[in-house]
Amino acid sequence: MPEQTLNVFMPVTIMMAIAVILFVGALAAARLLSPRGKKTDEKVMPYECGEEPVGTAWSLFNVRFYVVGLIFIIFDVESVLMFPVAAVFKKLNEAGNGVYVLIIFLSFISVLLEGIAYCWKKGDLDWVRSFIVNKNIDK
Amino acid sequence: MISLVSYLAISLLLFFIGLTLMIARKNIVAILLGIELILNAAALNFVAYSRFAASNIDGHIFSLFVIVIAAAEAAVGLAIVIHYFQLKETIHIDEATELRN
Amino acid sequence: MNTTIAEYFLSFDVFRSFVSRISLWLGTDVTPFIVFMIFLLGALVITLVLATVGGFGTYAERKISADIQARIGPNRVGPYGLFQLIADGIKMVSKEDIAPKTADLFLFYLAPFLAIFGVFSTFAVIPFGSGITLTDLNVGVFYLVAISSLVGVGVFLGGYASNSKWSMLGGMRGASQIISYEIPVTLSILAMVLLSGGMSFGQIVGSQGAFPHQWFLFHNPFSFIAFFVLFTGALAETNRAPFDLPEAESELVSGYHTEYTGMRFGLFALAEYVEVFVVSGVAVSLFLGGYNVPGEEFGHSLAGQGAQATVFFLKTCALYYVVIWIRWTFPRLRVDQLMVICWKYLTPIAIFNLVGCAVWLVVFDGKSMFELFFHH
Amino acid sequence: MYVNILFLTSALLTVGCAVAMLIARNIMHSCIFLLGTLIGIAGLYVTLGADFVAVTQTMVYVGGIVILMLFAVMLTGGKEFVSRAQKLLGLIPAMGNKWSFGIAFLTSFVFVLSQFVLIKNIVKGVEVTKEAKPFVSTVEEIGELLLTDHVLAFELSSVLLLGALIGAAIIARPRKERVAND
Repeated sequence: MPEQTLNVFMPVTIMMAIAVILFVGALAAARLLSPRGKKTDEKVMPYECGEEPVGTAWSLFNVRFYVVGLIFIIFDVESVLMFPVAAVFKKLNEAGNGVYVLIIFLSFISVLLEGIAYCWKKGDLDWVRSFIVNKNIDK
Repeated sequence: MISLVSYLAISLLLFFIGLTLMIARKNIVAILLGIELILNAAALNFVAYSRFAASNIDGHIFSLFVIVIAAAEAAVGLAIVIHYFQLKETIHIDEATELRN
Repeated sequence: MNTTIAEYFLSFDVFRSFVSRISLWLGTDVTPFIVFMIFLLGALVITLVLATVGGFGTYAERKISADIQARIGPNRVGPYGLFQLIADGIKMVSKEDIAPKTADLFLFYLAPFLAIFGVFSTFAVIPFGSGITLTDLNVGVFYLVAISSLVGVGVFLGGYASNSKWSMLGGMRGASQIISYEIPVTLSILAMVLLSGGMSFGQIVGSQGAFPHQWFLFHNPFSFIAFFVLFTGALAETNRAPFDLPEAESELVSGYHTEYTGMRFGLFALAEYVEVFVVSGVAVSLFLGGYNVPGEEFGHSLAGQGAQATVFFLKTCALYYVVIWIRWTFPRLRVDQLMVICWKYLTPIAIFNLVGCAVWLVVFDGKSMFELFFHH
Repeated sequence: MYVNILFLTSALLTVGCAVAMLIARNIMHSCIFLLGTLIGIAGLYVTLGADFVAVTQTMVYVGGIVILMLFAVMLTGGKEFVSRAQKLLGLIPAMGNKWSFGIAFLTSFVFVLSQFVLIKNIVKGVEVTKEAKPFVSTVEEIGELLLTDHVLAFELSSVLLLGALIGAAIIARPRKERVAND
């Protein structure tokens, strides 16, 4: 492997800086060129197809969104742990340790599969079953 | 210029802020935010020590598992918060005084 | 083996001697400065090209949809309406910037930034050619997946901060859809990392070839399925039809960017169109041979780089066309179907592919189907 | 040079966002400042040469934990998005008891100080290298370590995550009584 320095990360930083500059620049241009009319009540009202909005939109949401996020984060973390193992899999296979790595990898994935099977069985993956009108929504 | 001490200082500051957040805030979600900060401070320390005071990268593995556990902790902690809110309709920590309903 | 665009240029003797002559003349070593300038110029050029491609995405979308629906489409501004994108840009800039009175202004202003930031940061690792990759990080594809998840936060915040019911619904839907479909996409990418033995784009593209039988798409049956899983997931992650529930026009007005006007809306739209190009590019690099052209010696020269970039752009634009084609062909899904497709079909299939690729790698020693059938 | 700039930017982002998190009045804003802090820490990891940990940090926290926190705030917020208007010195929202913030500040300061003294005495023997090591990508090394030295932790973490998934799903699952109410 050729010797590297941390400079390989420089384009990433430059790209992020460009994103910031682009954002600020575009908004500055818009600020300069765009008309700024009077902010009438109708103009700054949230759009609800012409009706006057009732209450705030920051009401309580159904908990199924959280359950989806929960399943997601567990799978996310497991895939993160699998990335370095997958990256060395081929090398170790060529060195003759393929079966050992495969067994470890498969046992890891089987636990992952248990998780998804559990959620499937309990109906957490269904969207409709857990549909409940939250009684807090009017408050 | 950048030495171990600079990383330890940042980590200490993070730990301090996290602890303050954890003690001062009365919102349970804010307390979980504080815990995340503290875990990050610890993980940063692991990597910093592994860079400056060790010849191997075991510290990276530790911080990897710290991140894993932080994810699991956040998932379960927030689930408890949401469940608690559904029972009591509040997430004020001082009102969470009962173990059972 | 180059890891950055600067190393590619410095691998030419002419350029190196030029740099050393300047260094002698100035009395100091200017190589770090030259490296920085190459990075900066490269980043600017790539940003410009991709932003233009994103702008042309809107034009292509309208033209192709018009073609599919037997209409004419934009034809007023310039020849064939080609300058429509400039006209759109001028319109975006000169519109009034309105925020709802009840909005959370800090988050309202931050949300488009997160979307732009998440998409533009990925440009640093996109492989346009073996030399014209800004940087070929060892964690390349992983970095791309990670940083583009910022878009999900941007979508959620855009919906939340507007304090409008349509936006809120769109934002919640969008965030949960983006994070859900990230799982099958990540698992499919993981299978390709497994087959190529590395996370850097150089490694992944380099272990494929210029001809279809060397592509990972036809490496084994599992990777063939994995491509379709990745493509479907990528459609959903970029909120493209038939997965455009977060901005379903007929249900949610315009979803999470209902309340956004002028340039802020323009930035959201730009991020969305550019992201489609980025995920098409990723699919091309992972499965369709990427920038590979026949002939290794040729590939290293400047002309070869041009050819590689052309090949990459052609494949990506073809995939882009398919994305638009799908949008105007399939009806939109219901939200419950969306979740069922992700968690009950795509994710188990992706895990099956991953296991299949791992077993294939061990059993057949990493050979592809064609090598097994034709090289005995 | 580049490393120094990156370090300074990341450190400023980290600490600045952490402080902003502390004094933000709105819990939603606190979550977003947490995002800034975490990205700053990822930058610090990069300056330490830990590329894989940096990207993992971005992936798990930005894509996962922060979104989960935002969801949780949405699900529990409503009237308590903004803290009550009690503030210390007119600046720092105390969210509840006025004095709790000051006491917390003091307590954590004393705690951190005592820990600092303790650790300083313990870690005297650690040798610290000063010279810059060349950057070597850590991905392969981490992969091999996960398969050899830390294989038990690797396998157990999957079990831990399974436990977390099942436990949290049981806790967070919408209960049946609620269906009957509506």
